[in-house]
Amino acid sequence: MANYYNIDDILTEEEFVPVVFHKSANGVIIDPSSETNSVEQGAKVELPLWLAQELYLRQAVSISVPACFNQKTRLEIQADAACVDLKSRSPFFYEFGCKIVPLVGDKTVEVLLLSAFKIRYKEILTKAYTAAYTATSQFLTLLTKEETNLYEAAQSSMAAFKKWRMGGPRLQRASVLGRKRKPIE
Amino acid sequence: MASGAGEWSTAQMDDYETLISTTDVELLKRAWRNEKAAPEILPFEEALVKRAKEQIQLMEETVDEFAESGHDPLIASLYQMDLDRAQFLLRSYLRVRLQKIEKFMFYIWKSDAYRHRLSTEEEKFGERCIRDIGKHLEETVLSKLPDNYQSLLKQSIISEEDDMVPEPQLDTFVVAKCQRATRPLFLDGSRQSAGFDNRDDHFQMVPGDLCILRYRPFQEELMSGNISLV
Amino acid sequence: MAGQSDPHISLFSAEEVEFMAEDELIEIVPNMRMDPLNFICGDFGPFLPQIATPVPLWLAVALKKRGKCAIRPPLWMSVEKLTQVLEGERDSQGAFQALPFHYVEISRLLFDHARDDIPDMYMVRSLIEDIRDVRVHKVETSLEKFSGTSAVKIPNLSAMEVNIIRPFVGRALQAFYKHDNPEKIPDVDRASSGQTRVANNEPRRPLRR
Amino acid sequence: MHGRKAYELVKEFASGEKGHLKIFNNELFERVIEECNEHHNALQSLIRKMQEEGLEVLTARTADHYGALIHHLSLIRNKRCLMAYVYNRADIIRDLAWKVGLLHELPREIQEKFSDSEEQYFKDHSKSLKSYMSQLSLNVNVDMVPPKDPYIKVRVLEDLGSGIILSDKSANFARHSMHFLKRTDAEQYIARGLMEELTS
Repeated sequence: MANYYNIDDILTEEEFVPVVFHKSANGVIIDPSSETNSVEQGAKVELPLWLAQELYLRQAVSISVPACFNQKTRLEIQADAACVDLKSRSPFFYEFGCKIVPLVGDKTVEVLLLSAFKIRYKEILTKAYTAAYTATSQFLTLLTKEETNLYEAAQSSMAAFKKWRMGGPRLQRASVLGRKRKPIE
Repeated sequence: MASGAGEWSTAQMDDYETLISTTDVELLKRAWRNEKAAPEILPFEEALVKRAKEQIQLMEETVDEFAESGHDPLIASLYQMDLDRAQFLLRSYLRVRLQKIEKFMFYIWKSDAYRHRLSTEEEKFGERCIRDIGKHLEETVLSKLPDNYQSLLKQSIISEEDDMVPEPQLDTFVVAKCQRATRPLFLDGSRQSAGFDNRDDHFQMVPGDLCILRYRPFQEELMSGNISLV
Repeated sequence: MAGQSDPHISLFSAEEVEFMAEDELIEIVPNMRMDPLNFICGDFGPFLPQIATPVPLWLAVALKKRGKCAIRPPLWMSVEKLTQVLEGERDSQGAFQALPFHYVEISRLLFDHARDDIPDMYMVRSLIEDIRDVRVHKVETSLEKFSGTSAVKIPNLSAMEVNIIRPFVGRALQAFYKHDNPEKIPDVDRASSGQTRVANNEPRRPLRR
Repeated sequence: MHGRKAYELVKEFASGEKGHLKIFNNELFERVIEECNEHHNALQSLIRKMQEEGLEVLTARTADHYGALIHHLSLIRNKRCLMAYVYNRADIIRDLAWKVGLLHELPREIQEKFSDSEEQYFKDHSKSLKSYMSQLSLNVNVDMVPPKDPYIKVRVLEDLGSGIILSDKSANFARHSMHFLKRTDAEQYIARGLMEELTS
């Protein structure tokens, strides 16, 4: 697993997906509706992706499309992709989507991801370069983690360029030491 | 896009580049650029580094002599600047490599092909890195887990391969300049290449071309020196 | 998209791009006499009063700072030439006008250290800013044209422009690539074979090492 | 739900400022370790049950098997979170060597974020780096920014006294005093916030 230590990948796999058990399992408390410490065949449960996908690979469960890729989201994205609050759907909307597609065999999710990204990346770019922070802060709350990374990548490389163009000291205090500085009188 | 003046046409700039790339500093600069931009560790430029170190040492002696003999301070400081520039390149080149070793030590160690890309000193450094982090992870996590889950490289004893090893992302996009014409490349995927002005079913670069590329399919072109990263 | 290569390692700072530009040759007119300089990066000089000679930009700036020479601005650095470039840039959505690979860095170094050698400096400076803005905008907003591709030619884009767009464009192209080339369906066979087993205290299979 | 505590641990790391360490969360960490052992106990008792029933553990696909499988997967998940927590912190710790330098001990406010093992790891790794540099007789931990002039003007921000001897001079580095220093000499003092570069 090339991504074993990747924090975002780990967080993505904590997203919950609806599954139906094809087998029963003893000695586990993962079905809140069950009164015993087991899961019955046919039980409908929400499981984190890391567990659901492994059980799926062993044909113990089937997975259906999670709520964040439902019809309502699709309609909203079709209407005005740039204004949809994807972060509240999932902070890892795209990555989660990519992982879900092969498990649910639904190609339309893929199309959805691509069409959303095509429109939103432009908006991110414009906001990163032009808008003042106050005008942007509302927009930023709608962005997924990767979209925020994109926004920050665009903004910080432009900021670094502008700082270089202004000139000034080239050597600086390491930022890991925090911002506090002894006042110089 | 002809600009009319032609004095900086890409072809001429390329001629000029091959002309000045004969100095070791220029070669070192290219090695540094490639190493910095590539997602994986590249073969160590052993002969080049050796020559660069020798030239730096000679120049250090020259600069010291200038200082002792009370030579014209202007000339002494100019030589010092030349020396500083070469030293920066050398240090930065070696540093980027160490940082990659720190990041991908387990991956590099698994493959002989990768290990052969390291210098002797880098190999020793990598060995120590693995020992240090291994000890730290062992002490903090692994020794506290049940027996069958204590491996540093396998998630559990039933893993058939080393499934805990982070790998460099070879699908990263890099920016490359063409040094020598590349062979036409048929890239995977439905649409392979695009340009602002051309659309082709195969992709070929001619000297001076500047491109944004997915690293993986162009690995060989980089290794053979047909392209360099910027 | 997740798991990008480490940005600390694989990016160039603006200072590093400037460092590369400082090796570009430029003509100076010395006002003093000095023997040839035999540097690691090459041999330059001899230096004779009023005789123009090419040197790397860093050396030109060092001599200029010490009042030892005038710098000849390159031919492209004129109001007339840059106005043409800017117009061409605005007229064509599909291409970039030719300028030297390091025009942004060269012009900044000369603005900082050789302003008295550049005619119409303020005009030249603002033209260069405009050209850069137009070009950066042009690449970044047309990314979806390249959706799913592995290689895009960006003829005539300059080093600093590349550096500005790199973090964003690299990430965005990688995202497009990933969405256009989805992972294969996981192999169900893999799971139904040995993988299904549970780690337990059964005798271990000898581990391959 | 299984793995929730482990997720919280990773989440806590992710919520920190990039490149900065929070204090090592020992309590949560040990709680996840405990959970790993609980999963292992549950797993083993299910397997024992299967053995007692005379089932072939490797091939039987009973409800007990799937229960054991879920505990196994949960344990592996917890391990991944624990390892990622420590590994990604170690990344930051190594980075400190590059950013703050190997010149002195790390500042207190950083050291107190470390676990004991992390403190040792920083020392070990610094030694490995130093050993590489001494084999090469080249300090690669300076020259982080491309050079301009060989000498730069600095102001001392904290009283350093006269104990410091730089490559070509020694002086009294009293607070607020100004000096022309070799760039590579001044670099690590600036990175630590003990001096600042002055531009004309």
